[in-house]
Amino acid sequence: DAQLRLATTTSTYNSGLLDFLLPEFEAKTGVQVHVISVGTGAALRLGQDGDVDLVMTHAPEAEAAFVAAGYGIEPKALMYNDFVIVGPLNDPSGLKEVNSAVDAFTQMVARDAMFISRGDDSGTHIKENEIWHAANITLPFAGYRAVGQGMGRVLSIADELQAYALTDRGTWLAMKSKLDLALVYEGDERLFNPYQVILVNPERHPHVKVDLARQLSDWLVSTEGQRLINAFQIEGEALFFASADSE
Amino acid sequence: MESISQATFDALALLLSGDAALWGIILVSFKVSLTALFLALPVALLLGFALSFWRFPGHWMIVTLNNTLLSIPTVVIGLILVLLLSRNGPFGDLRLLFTQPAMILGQILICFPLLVTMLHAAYQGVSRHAWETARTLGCSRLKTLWLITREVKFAVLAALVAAFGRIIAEVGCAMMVGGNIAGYTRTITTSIALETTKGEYVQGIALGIVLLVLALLLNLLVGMSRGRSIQGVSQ
Amino acid sequence: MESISQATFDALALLLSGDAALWGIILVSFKVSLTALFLALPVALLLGFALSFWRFPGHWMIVTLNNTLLSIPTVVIGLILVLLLSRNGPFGDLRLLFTQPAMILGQILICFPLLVTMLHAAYQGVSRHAWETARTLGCSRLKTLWLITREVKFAVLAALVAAFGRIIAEVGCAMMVGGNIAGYTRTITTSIALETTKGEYVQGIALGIVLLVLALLLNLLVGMSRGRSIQGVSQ
Amino acid sequence: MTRLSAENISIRYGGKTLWQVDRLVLPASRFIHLQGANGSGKTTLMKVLSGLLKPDSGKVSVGLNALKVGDGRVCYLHQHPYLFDVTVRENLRLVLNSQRLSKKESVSRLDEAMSWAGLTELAGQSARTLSGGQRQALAMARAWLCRPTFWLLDEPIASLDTEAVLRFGDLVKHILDEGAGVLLTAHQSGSLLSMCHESWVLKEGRLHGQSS
Amino acid sequence: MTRLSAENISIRYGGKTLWQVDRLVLPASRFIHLQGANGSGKTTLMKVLSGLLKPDSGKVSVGLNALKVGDGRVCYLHQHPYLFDVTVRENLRLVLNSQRLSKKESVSRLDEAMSWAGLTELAGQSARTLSGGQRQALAMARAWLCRPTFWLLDEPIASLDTEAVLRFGDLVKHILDEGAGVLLTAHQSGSLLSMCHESWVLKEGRLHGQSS
Ligand SMILES: Nc1ncnc2c1ncn2[C@@H]1O[C@H](COP(=O)(O)OP(=O)(O)OP(=O)(O)O)[C@@H](O)[C@H]1O
Ligand SMILES: Nc1ncnc2c1ncn2[C@@H]1O[C@H](COP(=O)(O)OP(=O)(O)OP(=O)(O)O)[C@@H](O)[C@H]1O
Ligand SMILES: [Mg+2]
Ligand SMILES: [Mg+2]
Repeated sequence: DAQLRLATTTSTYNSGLLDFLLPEFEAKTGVQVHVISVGTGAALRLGQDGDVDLVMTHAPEAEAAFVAAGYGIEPKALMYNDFVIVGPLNDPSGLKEVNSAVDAFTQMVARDAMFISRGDDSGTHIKENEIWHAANITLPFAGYRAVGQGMGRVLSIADELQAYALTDRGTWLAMKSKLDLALVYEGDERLFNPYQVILVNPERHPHVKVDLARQLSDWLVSTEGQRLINAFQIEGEALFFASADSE
Repeated sequence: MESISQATFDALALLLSGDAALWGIILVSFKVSLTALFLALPVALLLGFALSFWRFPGHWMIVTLNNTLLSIPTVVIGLILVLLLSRNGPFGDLRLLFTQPAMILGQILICFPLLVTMLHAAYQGVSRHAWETARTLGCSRLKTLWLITREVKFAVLAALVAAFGRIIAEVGCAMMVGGNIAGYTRTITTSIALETTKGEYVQGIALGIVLLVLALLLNLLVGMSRGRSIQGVSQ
Repeated sequence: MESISQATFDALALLLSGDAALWGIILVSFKVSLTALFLALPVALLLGFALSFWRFPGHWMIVTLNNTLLSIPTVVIGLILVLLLSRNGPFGDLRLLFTQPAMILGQILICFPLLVTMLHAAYQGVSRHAWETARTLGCSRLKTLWLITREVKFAVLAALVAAFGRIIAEVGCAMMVGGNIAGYTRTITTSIALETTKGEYVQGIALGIVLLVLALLLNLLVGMSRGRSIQGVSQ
Repeated sequence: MTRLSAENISIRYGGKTLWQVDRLVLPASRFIHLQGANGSGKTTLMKVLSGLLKPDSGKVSVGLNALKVGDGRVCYLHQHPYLFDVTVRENLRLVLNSQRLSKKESVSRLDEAMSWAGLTELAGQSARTLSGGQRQALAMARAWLCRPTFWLLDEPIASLDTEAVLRFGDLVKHILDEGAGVLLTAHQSGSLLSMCHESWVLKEGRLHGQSS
Repeated sequence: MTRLSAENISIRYGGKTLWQVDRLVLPASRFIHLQGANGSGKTTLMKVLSGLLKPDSGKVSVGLNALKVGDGRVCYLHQHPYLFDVTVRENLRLVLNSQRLSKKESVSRLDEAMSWAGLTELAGQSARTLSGGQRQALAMARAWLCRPTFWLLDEPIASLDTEAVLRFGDLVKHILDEGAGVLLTAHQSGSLLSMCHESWVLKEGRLHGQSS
C-alpha cells in the first residue's frame, strides 16, 4: 500500500500532534505516513535531497530560502503557536514585569541571569538570535550557555541549572509538569511561531510522490484538518492554532 | 526512584502482555542486529585469522587502520551512509535509506572492527604450534581455521557478545539511517532516544531495562550452551 | 562527495591553524575518555584476572551479568546518571551534573564491561601453567598478575584500544550527562551530533575525520611501542 | 620409490648460520637416528624437512616434486606435541575426517590407534588432562592415522615408560615394513636405537654420517 | 631439620581414585627417585606436594606448618616447563626480583645461573625460541635461583643431552649439600639415578618403597 515520507522537527513530533492527526488521514485515504523527526536543518536537508516527500517546519527564513532555491513547492501556512520565556519559579530577574521580549532579554543580561540557548540553528534558536540582535547584546555573555540540543533537553537543563530559556509553547506545555520552572514572559508578537507544510519539488526529484504529498498537505489545511489541529490539547490547553488561509 | 521501578514494572507488564507495538520494536532491534552480526562474522573470522597466522605486506597497516576504525562514532557512519544512500547520493537508486537493510548495513560496519580486533586477539592467543600440527596432519586451511577457532571458542564467544552489545545498544546510526519510523525502523534504542528528547526519562529507562532483560536471557542461553567448556583451564 | 573532501580539508586546516575552539573540544574529548579509561583499567584487570584464574561462587553470574551490561545503551547509562545526579536526585548535592567529572563517571561505566570481557578472554588464553609457574617460583599474587598480563600484552592492548574507541566515539551519555555546553562539556561527538541536527552533514563528517586522524596518530604510537612484540609468534 | 631429499639448505638466525646441509636424502623404508647436542638444530632441521619452516636457502623435495605442507605426505611430530582441547577420541578423529573413509573403516582405525596408544579407556577424557606420556602416545597415534610416507619424529620417546617404548618399537617396525621412511631424534640410548639403519649427527652446523 | 610430609592424601578423578598415599616424608638432604608407568600419577603427586593441586583428602606440611604456595620453599618444575615470553635473562630475573638482593648480588647470581645452564650466549634471546633442551635447562636454572628447600623435579632430564645431564648431576649434588631435599621423576635410567638414595614407585594407586 501507498507510503509517504514526512520530515518534521523534533519539537513538532514530540508534542504528539502528528500521532493525533495522521491516523485520521491514514484511515481516510489508506496512505501510510512515515514520519521522520529530526532537527530543523536536517528536515529541510532531507527535503532538499529528495529523501522525503514533504516537510513540516517552523523556521520562516530557512523555509523561504528552501522554496526560493527551488527545493520545495506549494508552501502552506498550517498553524501557529508562540514562543514563551520560562525561568525559575521565583523569577530572580523579574521578567514578569517587563513589557517586551527585547526588554526581557536585556534585563536577563543586566541581572546576571543564566540563559540556556538551543545553539543548534533551529527555528527556536534563530528566533533567540533575532531577539538578542534586536536587544543589541553581543553573545556570549557571562550567563549564556549554548547546549546544542533539542527543546526538551534544553528545558531539562534549564530546570537543572535553574536558568531561563526560550521555548515553543507546545514543548513547554508537554513538559511543564515535570519541571520546576514557570512561564515568566509571553505575548510579544515578536514571539509568533508559524508552521508550514512544503512539498518537495518533483522537478528536482521525479521519484517523489507529489500527488500523495499534496493530498496530505491539502488535507491538513482543509476544514477537517484545521479543526483537528485546534482540537488537539494537553491537559486542557490547546498547543497549536490553525492558521490556514485557504477555504 | 519510586517512579523508575513503577515504569519498569509497567514496561515489563506490557512486554509480557504481548503488546504488539513493543514486541514489534523489539523484533526489529534483534532482527537487524543479529543479521548484521552474522553477516559480518565470516569475513571477520577470516581476517582475524589471517592477521594472526600469516605475515603479509600491509599487515601492520590493517591492524592500525582497524584499531582506528574502532573510534569512529556511529553517527559518523550514519552520516556517511545517509550521504551515500540518499536519493541524491551515488547509491540513491537502491532506495535503501530509511529501511531495515540500510540499518543492517550500518551495523555491519559498526561491529566489524570490534569483531576483527577481538578475533585477532583471540587467535593470537593460540600458539603457532596448533596451526603447524593441523597442517602437518593433512588438514586443509579451512579445516585448520575451524579447529583453531574451536580452541578459542571462549574468546570467539566473547567477541560475538561484545559485538552484539555494540550494535544492539547503538543509536546514532540506527536513528540516521533508519529514521526511527514507527512500526518500521523504530528500534529499542531509537525509542529510548525519542522518550529522552521528550523528557520522559523514566520511560526511557524502562525500555532500557526491557532491552537488558532480553540481553540477559540471550546471555544465559549462551552461557548454558558454553557450559562445560569454561571449566577446563588446567594443563 | 566533492564537498566532503573540502569540508574535511577545512576542518584539518582549522585543526592545524590551532583554532582554540576546535582544540578545546578535542581536549575535552581526550581528557575525559583517557581519564575514564585509566580509572576503569585497574579494577577491570583484577576482575578479568580473577574470573580467569579463580573459581568462586557467583563466578558464572558475574560473567553473565557483565556480558549483559555490554548491551546497555549508553543513553540509558546517561539517563540513570542524570536521575542520580540531578538536583532532586540522591547525589544532587555534589552538583556534578553537566560537568566533566560526571562525563568521566559515565564513561567509566561504559567502558568497564567491555574491558572486563576482553581482559577475561585475554587471560583465559594463558595456560594455568603460567600461573602455577609464577606462584611456585615464589612470586606474589600481584607479581603473578603483572607477569601474566605481560604474557598477553597484545590482547590487553586490544582491550584498551577497543574500550577507548567505545568511549571516545560515544555520544548518548556524554550528551545527557555533559549537556554539550559549548566550551565546557562539548566533545567531538556531541559536536558532530549538533552538526547533524542542523543538517550540516558535511561538517559532521569533517569533525569525524578529525577524530579519526587523532585516533590514527594514537594508534600509530601504540603500534610503534608494540613494535617487536607481535612478531614472536613462533614456538 | 619416493624419497625425501634436500639440497643446499641452510638456516640463519640473527646473522649466524645455525647449520648448512649440502645434501640430505631420507629414502623409503629406512630408519635414521638424528643425533646432536641441545641447540644443535635438530628440531629446526625437521621443521624445514616437513615444510613448516622455509629455509634461508635451498629446497626440499618429495620424490621429484617440491614439498607441500598439508598434503599429509610428510608428518612432523613436535617435541612437545600440541593436542587440541577436545577429547582423546576427537583428537584422533580430526585427522580421519580429512581422509574420506567409510564410517566403519573410520571407527575401526580409531579403535586400533587408541588401543595401540593404550588410551582406549581414556577415549572420552579431555586431551588437556592427559599425563606427559599419554600425550606423547596420543600424538603418535594421531600421526599414525595420517599414514604419511615420511615420519619426522622429534624425541617421541622422551616421556614414554619402558613398556610404551617397546610398543613404540613395534610400531616403527610396522611403519618401515609398509615402506615409509623414519627420521627420529632421541637423547636417550636404548633398544630402540639399536634398530636404526643409520645415524646422522648435527655438529657445529654440519650434518655428518649422511651416506648417500 | 624441616621435612616435607603428607598424610592420607588421595586424588580422585571422575569417581575413580588415582592414588591414595597414607604417609609420605621427604627429608632434607635426600635424593629420591619417583618411578611409575605413564599415567600412574607422578605429576599429580608432585602438584599436590607443591600445593598447586588440592588433594581430595589429607594434608601436606612443611616442617610443622601447613604448606603455602608462593612462599618459595617448595619448588615444582613442570614436565614441560612454562617460560615467560621475554628474554632468557628476564625469565631468570623475575625470580630474583622477589628476593630483595643487592644489585651486584643479583647480577652475579644471574650470571652464575646462566653459565650453569649453558645459556650465557643466549641471554638476550627470546625464551620462546629456545630449543627443547635449552628450555629445560633454563627452567632448572630459574628454579635454582629461587633456592627452595624442597625440589620436585618432573622429568627434568628428558630432553637434555649427555653433557647437560652430567652438569645436572653436579647441580643436584650441590643442592643436596646445601641441605635441600630432591624428589625427581625420570623414565630413563642412567648415571644420575645411581646417585639417588631411595626409589619410590607409584603403582596401582599406591606408593611403594617409602622407607620412613
Ligand atoms: N628466532 C631465533 N632466534 C635466534 N636463535 C634461535 C631462534 N630460534 C631458534 N634459535 C636457536 O636455534 C638453535 C636450534 O634450535 P633447535 O630447537 O633446532 O635445537 P635442537 O637440536 O632441537 O635442540 P634440543 O635437543 O634441545 O631440542 C637453538 O640454539 C635456538 O636457541
Ligand atoms: N581431570 C582429569 N580427569 C580424569 N583423569 C585425569 C584428569 N587429570 C589427570 N587425569 C589422569 O590422571 C592420571 C595421572 O596423570 P599424571 O600426569 O599424574 O601421570 P604421570 O605419572 O605423571 O604420567 P607420565 O609419566 O606420563 O607423565 C592420568 O591417567 C591422567 O589421564
Ligand atoms: Mg629439539
Ligand atoms: Mg608426568
